[in-house]
Amino acid sequence: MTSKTAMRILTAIVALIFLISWIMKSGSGMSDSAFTNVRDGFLVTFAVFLTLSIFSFLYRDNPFYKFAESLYVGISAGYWMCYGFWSTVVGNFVPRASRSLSEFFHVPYQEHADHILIYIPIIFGLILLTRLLPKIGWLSRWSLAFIIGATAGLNLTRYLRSDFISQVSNSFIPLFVDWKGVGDFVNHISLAADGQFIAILSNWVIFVGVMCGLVYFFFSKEHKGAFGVASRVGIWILMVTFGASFGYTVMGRISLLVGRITFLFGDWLNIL
Amino acid sequence: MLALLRIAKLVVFISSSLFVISLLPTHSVHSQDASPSGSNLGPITVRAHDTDNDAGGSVTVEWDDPGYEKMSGFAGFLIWRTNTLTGTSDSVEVTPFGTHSYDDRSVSDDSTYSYLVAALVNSERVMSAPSMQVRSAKQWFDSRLTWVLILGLIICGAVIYFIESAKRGTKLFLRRIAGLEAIDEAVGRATEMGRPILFVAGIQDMDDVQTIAGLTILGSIARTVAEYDTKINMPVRASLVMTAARETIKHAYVTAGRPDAYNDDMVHYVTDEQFGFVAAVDGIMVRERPAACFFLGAFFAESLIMAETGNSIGAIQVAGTAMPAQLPFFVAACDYTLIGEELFAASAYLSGEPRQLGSLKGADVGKAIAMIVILVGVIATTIASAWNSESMLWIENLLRKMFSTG
Amino acid sequence: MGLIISAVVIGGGLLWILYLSIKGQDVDRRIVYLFVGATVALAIIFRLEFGEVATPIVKSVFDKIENLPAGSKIVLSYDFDPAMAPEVNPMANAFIRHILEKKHRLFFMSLWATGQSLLSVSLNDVLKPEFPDAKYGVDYCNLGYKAGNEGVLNVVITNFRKMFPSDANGNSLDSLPMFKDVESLKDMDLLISVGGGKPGVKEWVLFAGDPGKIATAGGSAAVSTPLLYPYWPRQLIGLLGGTKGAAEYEAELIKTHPRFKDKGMPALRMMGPQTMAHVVIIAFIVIGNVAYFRSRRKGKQS
Amino acid sequence: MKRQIPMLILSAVGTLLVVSVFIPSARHWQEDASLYFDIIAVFAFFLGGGNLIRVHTEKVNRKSTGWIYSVVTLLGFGIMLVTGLFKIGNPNGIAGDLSQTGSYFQLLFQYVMSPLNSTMYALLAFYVASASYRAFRAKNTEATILLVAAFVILLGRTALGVLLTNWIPAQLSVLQIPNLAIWIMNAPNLAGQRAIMIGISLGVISMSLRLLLGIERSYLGGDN
Repeated sequence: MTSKTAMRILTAIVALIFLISWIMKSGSGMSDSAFTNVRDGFLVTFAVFLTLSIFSFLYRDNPFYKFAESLYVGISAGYWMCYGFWSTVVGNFVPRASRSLSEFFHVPYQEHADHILIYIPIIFGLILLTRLLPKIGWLSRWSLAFIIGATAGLNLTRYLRSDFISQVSNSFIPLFVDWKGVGDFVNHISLAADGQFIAILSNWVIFVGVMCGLVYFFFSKEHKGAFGVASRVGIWILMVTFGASFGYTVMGRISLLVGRITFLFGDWLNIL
Repeated sequence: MLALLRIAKLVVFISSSLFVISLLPTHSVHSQDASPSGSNLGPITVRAHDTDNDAGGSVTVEWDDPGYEKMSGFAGFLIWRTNTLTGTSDSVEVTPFGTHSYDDRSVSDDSTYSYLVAALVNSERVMSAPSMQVRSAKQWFDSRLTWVLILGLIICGAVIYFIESAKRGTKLFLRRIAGLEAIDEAVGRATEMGRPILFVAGIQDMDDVQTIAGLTILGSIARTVAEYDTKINMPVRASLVMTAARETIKHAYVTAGRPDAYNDDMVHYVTDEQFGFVAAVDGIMVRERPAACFFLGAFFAESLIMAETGNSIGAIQVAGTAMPAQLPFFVAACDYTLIGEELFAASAYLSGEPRQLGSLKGADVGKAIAMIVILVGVIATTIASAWNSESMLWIENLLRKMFSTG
Repeated sequence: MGLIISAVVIGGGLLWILYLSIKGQDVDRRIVYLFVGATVALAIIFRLEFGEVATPIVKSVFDKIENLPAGSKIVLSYDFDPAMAPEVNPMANAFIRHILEKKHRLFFMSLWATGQSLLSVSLNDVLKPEFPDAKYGVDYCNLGYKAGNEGVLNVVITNFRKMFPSDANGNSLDSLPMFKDVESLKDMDLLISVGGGKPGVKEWVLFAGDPGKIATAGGSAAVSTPLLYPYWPRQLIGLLGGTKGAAEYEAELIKTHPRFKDKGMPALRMMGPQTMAHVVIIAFIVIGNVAYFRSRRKGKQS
Repeated sequence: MKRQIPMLILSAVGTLLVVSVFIPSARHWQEDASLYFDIIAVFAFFLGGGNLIRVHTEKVNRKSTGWIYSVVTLLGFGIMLVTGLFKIGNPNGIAGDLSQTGSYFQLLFQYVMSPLNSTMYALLAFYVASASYRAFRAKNTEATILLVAAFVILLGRTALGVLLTNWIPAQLSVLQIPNLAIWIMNAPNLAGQRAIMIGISLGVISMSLRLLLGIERSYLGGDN
């Protein structure tokens, strides 16, 4: 029995299940018009089919997954292009460019907006399209230059303020928390989670961790001697960070799977 | 003539304030001093000045309330504005309990205004004396960002200084980055096995600096690919990235002397949908079976899907991203991972060009500055809080002011 | 019954894989997928629930409400939107049940516009059916939503009436008996903010709990919980993190107040498959290491 | 000429945007820049969409392997584009909101795109498990630290963690797994995140400067 015939049998079975589920789902439809029931019955069954096709990829690549993948690519590409058209072209450009178009699309025409400036991106957009003509295709580099220049300009100050400056100032932490002298510290010493010792230990670990982490990222200095030790501690701190955040996100991922399986058992087979 | 003008303005001003006062409901006028319900609280004092660090067109009104807002029946503060040139006056805003300042953004820079604030208590108005004349103006520099500018100049200055000094040929030590050395090995392996390499420059568009970092690394890899004549397959999630990537690869093929081997279809647009793109990339992996996979750019939750599928087909995987949340997945699933800053340093490493390597030394100076400042800050904070010394507290507050985002 | 079946199926399978690993064989990734899928499916079908044991960070909030004298005044603020609701709504409902069961006075409010509508859902689905004798204005009241984010807290910490002249239903605060000895937030015994965004638990700590020296507790979505950990235990007496935190509180609630046992504890039900899946992943990590050390030792011997 | 002008545009635009942060009246350039980016991106859609159609139609004409799936992609793309641009079935017609309930666009989104989206997302649960099984092995010190940190946090997320270490006395309560998990998140994890973020910010600054100074030119057809 070649894999070809096996595939055909499998497809037949899937089609059969699809049909049964369609009929069942249409039957149990609540809405009064028969057409909506049948349509919704089909749509729910189709959603289930797509879900199972994606899950089938876990076993191995197969025609069902290829179908689901190519459908997903086509539909989603169309989705985002419509989104781009309605939100950017009609939402942003038309109100600033022409009154008549604004009326046609029932979009509020912006009176005072500086109209000439809106044509800058238009020009760069048109220049970009010159890529389609091989002779002057190199002109499109001007648009790329505009975009890359804008990205570099915007991000330079944004990362300077939001990451560099705020993270440095967040690191100003006291190494001795509510300190009442060594005597008091010694006779209250304990590993209690909310104790003073642990609070102090945490701040020491944060301080040393940030310093060593930064040392690890040094490019132009030999990681040898004390510098090498600090860099080693730095990579260890980074490993704890990666291990901890990996473990922490596992729960979120599983709840996604719980959601899908509840959909399959609950909404489709309603055996829950 | 000038004096005449000034007298005219004065007359206008006096008449307008009289006009304003006469306009108000009569019985409240003489009650300006006598405050309601017998308590003899003093009048509200009002100050108005141009709103600082703005593009003009805004005046900040501040007032001190001797106690009217604590009285039962207090309904709010009425802000009353008089345009001293035109004499027109109108109420601007009623602010609730607890607010003692208001930015009036509906003024124009070329006329002067005077403000009154009235406490509304049981439908009576206790008027304040009119404030000094004020005119709004635009500032050319936002003084709150002075320290941000200074720090920016220091770091950028360091980077530029080392770029220039590298030009003069000073030799530069660079520590080994395993991930970058693995790139040549990975491309070589792909060539031997005659299988393509897969390159994904993140799933963000060209407005993310990590995507640009990915593309600059693509430039170096494409040169090796051009020399070995390996097949490269680059699915992209954004059309702009497609255009820039094609430009990068074409340039690499031209410099490698093989302009004819370049073909636009090496880079192809898939879809803008995050998970649609990942589904397609998985499909490419299991069908084309690339020998090496490169994930260099900004990634989100889908990073692990690609990395695990790539691992399942046995490809060498080099990943790099500056998204802290995704680094754990790449570290777990890929052979080599460029962590955060290493992604941005990669193109300088691979190009080996002195000036680019100089910029890395500049970034190291930035880290040295950060470490010194943190050290001083921590010491100051510790001593200030543990042994509450004034001088240390002053240093700590100075450092916090210097390192505030403004 | 379901527990036994899944224990046998999953447990048995894991032991078999452990046996394979001891022989130094690495298991194919599809087996791992099969186990994860089967575990979650079985846990959902048989509605497995596990006795969650409250961790100190959750227990401290529970004990605080449990040990407060009857009639204490507690604020519960709904600071979230429908997207976060599946994770944090169970916490809010558990708090409502516990506070009213202990006859405390419950003051509802919200810093998010969407919190207002989610609050009214909780009132109808949980408070009214389960506490028919709770009287509005005496046992609980709803101050509704006020715009202004932390600005609201700045005002309310000194004077409630100025920010909330009347409650959500329009009657003035003085007409509500429970408000007679309440001048500001400082008169409250406990502040609880449920949410995960901004304004949220952090703003309640910085603008109300700290300045007013008032005990503050929080409930937050899992993704924003790590950012709040540093406040515990000094500025936050306790914190419920994600579905796990909610499940621990629900388990503690059922243990001390069995009357709520059959009221349907969503978080506990959600934790069933989570715990099972986590156990399987932990098991695979252990097995993975066993396989690794066995193969290394075998490599050394040969 | 081909190379000077793009460099000029890039440095000029970048420098203006850096300066605009410090000049209040120029601050709106920041929003303008991102609006301009969106508009150019819409133009690029033609290139992207065009490429998608060309690649798949070519596959269909040449009947290369898997051409039937290209037909599916083209159909899906066409159907979605038509229903979206003309808002077919949308109760309020052309002025209606794009994803108005009842419109075919919304139906396709709800019954095709979102199940595919959430199922692809759900695959992560399987991949997290297989990655844990394969990656968390005590091969060297770094891998062991990675393993231990993940193990403690994973245990801390289940009741198992509490049961295992409930017996630890209050004096050592930080060693109880739930508290240890919180401590790991509070101290080492926080330190690592901070070091990475400071590093990233300096990486971005040095890279942006290289771009603005024209030292990084590979994408613009420079000759370095």
